[in-house]
Amino acid sequence: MKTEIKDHVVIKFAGDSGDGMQLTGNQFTNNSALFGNDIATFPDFPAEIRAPAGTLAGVSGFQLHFGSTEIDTPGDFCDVLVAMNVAALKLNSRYLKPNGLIIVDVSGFDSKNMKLAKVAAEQNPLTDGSLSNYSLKIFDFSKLTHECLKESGLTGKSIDRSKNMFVLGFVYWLYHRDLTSTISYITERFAKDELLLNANIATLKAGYAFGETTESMTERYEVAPAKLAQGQYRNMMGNQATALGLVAASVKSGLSLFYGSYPITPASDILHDLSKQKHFGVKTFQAEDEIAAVCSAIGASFGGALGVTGTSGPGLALKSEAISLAVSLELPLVVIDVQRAGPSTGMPTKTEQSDLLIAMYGRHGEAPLPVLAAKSPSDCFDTVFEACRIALQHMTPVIFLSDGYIANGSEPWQFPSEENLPTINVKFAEKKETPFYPYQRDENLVRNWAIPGTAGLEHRIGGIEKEDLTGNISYDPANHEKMVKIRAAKVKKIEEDIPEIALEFGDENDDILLLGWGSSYGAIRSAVKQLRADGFKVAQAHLRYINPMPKNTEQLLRKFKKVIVPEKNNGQLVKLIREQFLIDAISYTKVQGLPFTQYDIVQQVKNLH
Amino acid sequence: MKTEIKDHVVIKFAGDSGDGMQLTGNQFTNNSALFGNDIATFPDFPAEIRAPAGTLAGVSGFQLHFGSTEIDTPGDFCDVLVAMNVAALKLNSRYLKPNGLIIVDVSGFDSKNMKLAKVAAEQNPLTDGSLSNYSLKIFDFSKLTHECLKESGLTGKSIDRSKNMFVLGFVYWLYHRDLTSTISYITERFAKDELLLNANIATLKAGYAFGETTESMTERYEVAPAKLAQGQYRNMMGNQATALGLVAASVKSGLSLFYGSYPITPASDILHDLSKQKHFGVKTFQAEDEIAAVCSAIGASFGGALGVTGTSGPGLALKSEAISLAVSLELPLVVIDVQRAGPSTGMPTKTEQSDLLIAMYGRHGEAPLPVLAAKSPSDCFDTVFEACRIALQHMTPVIFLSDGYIANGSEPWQFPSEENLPTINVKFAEKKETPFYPYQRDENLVRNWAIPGTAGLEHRIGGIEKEDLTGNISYDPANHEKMVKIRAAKVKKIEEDIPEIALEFGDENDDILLLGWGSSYGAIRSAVKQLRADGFKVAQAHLRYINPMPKNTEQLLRKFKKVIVPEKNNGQLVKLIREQFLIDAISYTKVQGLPFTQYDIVQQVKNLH
Amino acid sequence: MIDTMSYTAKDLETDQDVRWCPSCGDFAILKQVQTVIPKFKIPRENIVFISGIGCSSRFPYYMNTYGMHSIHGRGAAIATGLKVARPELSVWMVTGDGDSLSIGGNHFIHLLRRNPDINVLLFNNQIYGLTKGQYSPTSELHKVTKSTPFGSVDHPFNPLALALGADATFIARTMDKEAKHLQQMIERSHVHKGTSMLEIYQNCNIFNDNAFDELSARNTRKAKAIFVEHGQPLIFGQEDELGIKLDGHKPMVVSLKDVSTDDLWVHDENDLMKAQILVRFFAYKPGMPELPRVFGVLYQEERSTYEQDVTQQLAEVIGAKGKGKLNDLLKGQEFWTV
Amino acid sequence: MIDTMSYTAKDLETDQDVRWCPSCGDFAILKQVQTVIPKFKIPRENIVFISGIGCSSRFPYYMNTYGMHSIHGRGAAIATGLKVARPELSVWMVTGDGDSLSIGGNHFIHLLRRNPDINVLLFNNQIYGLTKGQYSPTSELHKVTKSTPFGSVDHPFNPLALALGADATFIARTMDKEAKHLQQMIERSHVHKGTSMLEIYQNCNIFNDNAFDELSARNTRKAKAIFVEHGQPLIFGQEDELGIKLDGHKPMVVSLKDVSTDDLWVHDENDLMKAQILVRFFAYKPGMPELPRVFGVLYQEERSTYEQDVTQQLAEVIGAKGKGKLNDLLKGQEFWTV
Ligand SMILES: Cc1ncc(C[n+]2csc(CCOP(=O)(O)OP(=O)(O)O)c2C)c(N)n1
Ligand SMILES: Cc1ncc(C[n+]2csc(CCOP(=O)(O)OP(=O)(O)O)c2C)c(N)n1
Ligand code: SF4
Ligand code: SF4
Ligand SMILES: [Mg+2]
Ligand SMILES: [Mg+2]
Repeated sequence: MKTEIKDHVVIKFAGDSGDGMQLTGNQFTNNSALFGNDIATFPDFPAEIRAPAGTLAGVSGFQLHFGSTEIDTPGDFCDVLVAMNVAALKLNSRYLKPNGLIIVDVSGFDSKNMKLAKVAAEQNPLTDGSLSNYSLKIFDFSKLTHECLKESGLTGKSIDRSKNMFVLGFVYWLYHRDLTSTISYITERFAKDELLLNANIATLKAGYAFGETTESMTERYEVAPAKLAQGQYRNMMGNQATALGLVAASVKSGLSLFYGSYPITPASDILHDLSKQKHFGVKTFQAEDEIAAVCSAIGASFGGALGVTGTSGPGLALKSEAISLAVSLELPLVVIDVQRAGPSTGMPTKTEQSDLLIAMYGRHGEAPLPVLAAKSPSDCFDTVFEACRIALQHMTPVIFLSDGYIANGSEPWQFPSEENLPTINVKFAEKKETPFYPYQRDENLVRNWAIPGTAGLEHRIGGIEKEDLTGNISYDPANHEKMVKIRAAKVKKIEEDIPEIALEFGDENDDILLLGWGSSYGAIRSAVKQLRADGFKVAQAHLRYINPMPKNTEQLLRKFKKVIVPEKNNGQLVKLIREQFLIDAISYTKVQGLPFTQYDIVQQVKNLH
Repeated sequence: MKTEIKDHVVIKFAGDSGDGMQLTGNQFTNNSALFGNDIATFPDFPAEIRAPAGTLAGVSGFQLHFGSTEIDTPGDFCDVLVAMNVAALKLNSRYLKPNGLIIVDVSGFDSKNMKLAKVAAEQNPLTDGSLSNYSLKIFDFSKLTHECLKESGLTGKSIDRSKNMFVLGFVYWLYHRDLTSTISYITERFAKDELLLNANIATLKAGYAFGETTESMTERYEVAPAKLAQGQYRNMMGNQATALGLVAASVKSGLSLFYGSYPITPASDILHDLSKQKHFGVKTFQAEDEIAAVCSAIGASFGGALGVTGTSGPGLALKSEAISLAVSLELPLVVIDVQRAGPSTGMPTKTEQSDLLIAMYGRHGEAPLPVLAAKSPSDCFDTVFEACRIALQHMTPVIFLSDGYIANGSEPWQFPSEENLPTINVKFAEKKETPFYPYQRDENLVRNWAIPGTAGLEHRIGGIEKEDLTGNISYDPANHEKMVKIRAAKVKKIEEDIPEIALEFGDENDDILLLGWGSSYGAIRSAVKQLRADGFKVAQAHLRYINPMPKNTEQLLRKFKKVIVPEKNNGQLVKLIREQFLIDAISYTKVQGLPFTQYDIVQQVKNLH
Repeated sequence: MIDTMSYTAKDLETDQDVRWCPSCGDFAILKQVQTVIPKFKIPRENIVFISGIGCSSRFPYYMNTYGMHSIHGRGAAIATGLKVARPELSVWMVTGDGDSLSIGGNHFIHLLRRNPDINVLLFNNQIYGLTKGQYSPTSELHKVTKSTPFGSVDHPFNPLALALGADATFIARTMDKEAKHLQQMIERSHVHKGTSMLEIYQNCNIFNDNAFDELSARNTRKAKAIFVEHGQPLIFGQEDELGIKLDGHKPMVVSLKDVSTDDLWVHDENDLMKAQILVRFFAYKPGMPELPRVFGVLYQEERSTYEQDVTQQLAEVIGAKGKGKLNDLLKGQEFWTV
Repeated sequence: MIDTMSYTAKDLETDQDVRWCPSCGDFAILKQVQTVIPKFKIPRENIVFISGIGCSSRFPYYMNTYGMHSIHGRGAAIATGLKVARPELSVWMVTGDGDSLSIGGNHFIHLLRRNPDINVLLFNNQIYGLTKGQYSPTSELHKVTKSTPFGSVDHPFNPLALALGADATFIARTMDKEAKHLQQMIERSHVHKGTSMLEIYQNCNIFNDNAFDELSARNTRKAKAIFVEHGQPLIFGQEDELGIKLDGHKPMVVSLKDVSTDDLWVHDENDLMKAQILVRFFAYKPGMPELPRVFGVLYQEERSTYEQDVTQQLAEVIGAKGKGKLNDLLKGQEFWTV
């Protein structure tokens, strides 16, 4: 059989929520990562816990882009679609490349499934010719799995649940893959149930073997390992990286980590991950609500811990008042917002970047604070680590923005070692001969951090305006103005402590700058690559530090004829750019609860010409 | 005795919180108003309920500017300072005009008071010559009052409490005033206590008589009535006007008013005032917190009432999440924010305009809503009425911004009659033959308002993204984008329904435009008058509608070489102007918890030259 | 108007697909609510269901009445505003153990003390369903969940004890699996004037399956659960062989072989002191005998409703002052003419 | 360290002017707290006072210890975070009836159920002091205040009943005017391991003067108030002539002429059922005899504290897994080398 070598492939596993497509996708992802491909993933699951089987609402998908080249996004269109039922096919066929490969499980196309997916009998896509532009491969994975497991001793229902392993084995065959990583996974997962363990391994192998024997397939593929920088890698999801980054900041600052949080999609996994890290001294506190969550973190911070709280949009709104307190107290605090589509409850499982302005301005009074945003799953690690550093070294609450897309997406991560991570120097105030002033400041306008338990430094702080130096309550007009200016200047001064912004791509002779922030990084990057290949003079810059922005931001922006700001919102960063620099930046937005595609951005730039 | 005619006079009554200076000031204000002067007042009381008597923190002041000319502000500097103790004098003498008149009660300058005010014995201002540039009149009001009331049967403490009536009587004499208004006030107030009634009237008259007989005074003054437009007037404070405006909107829309609120300075008086209006069918609900307050109003609104909630900064922050719900539901709701100095608890009794950006952007997701701000105490009536109209006719939450300065300040108000107020047309959806869609829209993109109790229109709404028309839950990407754009367009379209912005002063040939919003109106106005008199080509424009801004705003702004935006914050409206119009507007700020003075602004403009 | 009062369970269904997991206890509750409400003869358009956020809070979308699916924890406050504004409506609040006892705890206790005539259906599955399985304030101690891999250390609320502590005027408990009893309790909630707090044990078969099994399983239910009725003695046990007696203020389990039914604790819904003991059957405190979980109306008290008092106060003021005239208000007491 | 443990009341004063109204009950409480704390021999630097917002919440500024004057209603949540992060600190929370029972109600009940070792001093003046006199959730029905010119229609909370409903492990009541008793109760709060909920009746002489007069006035106090002590019979009356007896689960007032002290209700702090009755002496419900208001420790229970359990769980996990190594965590289980 012929084997075609491909640079990169986009594959989407789609089926009913009960079909185990997330697991299948994750296994293929890990396998590809271990194999050495560069990857990017995009899991896309229904809002419902268990949406009715077979319906459109119940479709769960997992898209993976893997390659021997650099991979920036999960891919706009798929090379391969695995569709376990008619609903999955109906929803996803539009994202297939021309001549793409469709692998379907025909057992998901019976009349019951057709009805559930609201497809009329005469419009069965497998037979109505509508898929003639694709390469359609139809198998009865259900029957094949049952055959394989008929002696297994499992119930019919359990056997059905192994079907995804058959499919996975088959796709492994298709890409010449080794089964080891998945076999170890199964072995660990079902350590306590030998029946299931054996059944799953058997099915996986049967799927692979079926590939060897089936005659419907005429081609296999190979995607070579990517030329990644030398080092050790692992596959990393955004929320996972965020949790790791916090633990790392705790270790490198020598402070114990306190994480106060109230569950909310898509931020809950950070709480889940951290609650496993008790052997790092991590204290997780599932609060009664978001207000208690942030307040508990402020309390911990007052006590000298690294106080962190995490949530999504609705929770950030609720925390506003307390964050304003932290601004006034000048205590370190990291507030994580894993953004989702709003307003209000919005679309909790869908991604968006629409909390930038509330992060900037969503507090009463003059309450400025630093805002940072991560650009990719693994970048969550570095960015949240940096957020902790800034919070601790500048005695300020910091908002760290992630979003549903990178929170659940994954990519290979060249992880650092403890030794290579910078130390976060934190010094608590100590008793000296001179009188102690809690609001005495250093050259960065950073005040003293004195923690309970330190004899001689007893003091009181609070949310009423305080006298400079002493922290005592003060209603003096001049003092208030001074304090407002100091708090603003303190945040502004952080620009001295962060790197300048540099072009990610292109140079200053280009015409157009695409300026992004947060998770649109990958899509912009891939679009810029394509545009440049197509002869457009387009460069890319990306903001991790949104407040304050790097010192040279204006200077860089002014080099370009046009600045385009793509955002998954209705235009938010663009407001900051326009206001701060009076640059007529152009907003390009997408507000669909979906990440940008490369195509989206390429088209937008081309339309400008 | 000589009587000098004055155009306008600034008088400040200052004393210990226990000295009744607010009452004295209010009485003089009402008297002046009834007399026909134009007026502006600025009460300034301590943060503490009862700050320790005699201390600087305990000083309570009431400043009144009254005149036969147009009065825009309570005045930068005083012509007359009445100081009941040394602390009051110490804090206020700096605000006196050169040669100003100081009237002191010497009983407040004994050694005890000197100590409490932290004034060394040798620095007694009455004797150390430091007041030589002023006209200093020293009386023992305490002794005089005691003499007057020695037979009254009152205790010494009660007699002390009448001292302010003596002073008031004396000042009435000084300005040739009639005692009637205060005598009626006393008669009503002490209707149930004849002893006090008689004592207070006696003291008031004694104070007046003392003026006639004392030889220390060589001059009296007269300030003629102002040439106000014909009509009926009353003295009006901002919070009071807000409450009235809400009742008026309720009457003129035919909807019953529901006011859900949680007490907070300086907004509580709106709750207090409304709770007296039960005979207008007004339901006030003192909620357990601000979240319950706004949510109860949303519930009432869903039921077809005019749902309103009021608070100050910390409460607005807490309401963010629920306001975002109201945006998503597209229900009418008026949110009142009487701003105070922040961040956090800040300075609750001090004024500020620093909640503009949280009003604009303080919600997660894309959640635009109209924002209006009142410019003066009586303008609170018109502006909150307008906020109700927009909320009801455009099915949207509206934020109405007032602040501590105008909330407690007062001015004469030419009040309208019910007949002259516009009707607010509200039509609830009715059962028709066609299917009912809660999110069907009219040409202004305004949806149907169908209220429970209407047979045949049963429907469900919620905070999850909804399908256009039906309001059913929808996760469809294109629908989400559509809804986000519709909600934004709906708010933007309100610009068709509001007046254009016009110059308050000056014309388009001037060089500089002072663009204000909210309560800085009066100070800017008076500054522009002076600047123009001094030959500067300065005009004034003022924004009541901040979101959306009047359609012609940019056009107007572009007419001027320079646009200066004075704000009592660290620069907020200026951000919107810069961002929306890319106009290099100059920010002029004051963040002292105090209103602008005319001088502040005049200087700022002169410094530009 | 008459016709809007005669409708069937079917008429209360909406065109929306019900999006709970197959076999979720929520289905049973929805069904009983739809079955029993038509009996009350309330015009359908006067019924409003308000909820917060959670699996349970999806409820309004499936009821063909007026409804609002609001935000997490705030249903009580929204319902209160609605009821005060429109006292004639029949207002129902659907909530979960997280929605009402975690984030919504404050509104919940204030709702109960104020006592507007709102019927609260609290679906207690002792877990956060919608966010996929974290422990809730009613989860048992040491529970292993996504957010407590080593077991929770939070002492759980006893929801009915909390409600009683907040001076609730009606507290009752039932279960998703007890169709008849559920119907009765819904009806009692409706009939009670004031806030009716009905706790419904609800099985979340995905994240907390079988949490209430021993209370419903054939072979344990009669020993573990006791169904109380006003005026009836407290009898339970697989063979109805056990009773509960009050020894002073202490409840004790007795065998009906030894003790006559006449000497048993007779349930008195209106006895607050007894109700305070009944709610504590829950806790199995050390030193207390093992007592069955109580189902039924544990306590009920007559107290004027919040909206009644509000409405009456308005009427009184109007009675005293006359209906407000806007012109008088605008003019105020001290005005002058130029 | 020793010297930071021997300090006097004077050493606990700060250089800030105390800004309460002259004669406010808060002064007395401040004084007793400053008087009694030095006796505990806690290093001064280990003491932290956390408050919300309200007149009472100014308290930390007057205590020369660590302190935070936070935001309205959130003291409980901040204190919980602090105590979990730093279990060795002595954490005190000062709050008002509005701060803890209105806006802070949710944190308050969750604090009590979780039971960290925090001492709550709830200054109950039955009014909002700082915002100048609106009714609070403990104000009596029909109260005329700034926000209720025609009288309030809100049924008030019974704070100790609410606390008990939230499974508090320590509830006690005292009064600003009872210096000795106040001291004792502060000491008991300190000694109790777990959340100590001490309700202190506090006179707001500006906005709610004399609210507790009959409980402290010479000629009524002994008839209206009863001071309970563990193991002692419930005796009260101007001449100590009355007692309280339990008739089954019902309390009744008896004359000591008729009934021997031996037959009286003997106070048992650890009896939850009795405590549930005691907290209801408050309500003077129709059908209940008029009973005196109870002062003292009404209930106390041993339950492990939240921070203990958190700390222990950490220790157990470390015991089982060893202390975490960052490099292992960074590397994870599945990694590869390029
Ligand atoms: C402000 C806010 N915080 C958190 C969430 C996430 N959230 C949604 S439902 C829920 C809890 C659900 O538990 P419960 O109320 O018991 O309802 P169930 O799903 O079990 O029926 C949470 C934490 C949210 N939607 N909004
Ligand atoms: C978020 C917020 N809402 C409202 C307020 C206004 N406020 C300050 S203290 C207070 C209530 C005070 O009453 P209480 O807690 O009983 O304390 P007291 O003054 O009586 O001691 C209120 C409503 C505030 N500061 N913050
Ligand atoms: S997660 Fe649990 S509660 Fe939610 S729908 Fe599924 S079974 Fe029901
Ligand atoms: S207002 Fe009341 S509680 Fe507040 S300080 Fe004054 S007397 Fe005390
Ligand atoms: Mg639940
Ligand atoms: Mg109070």
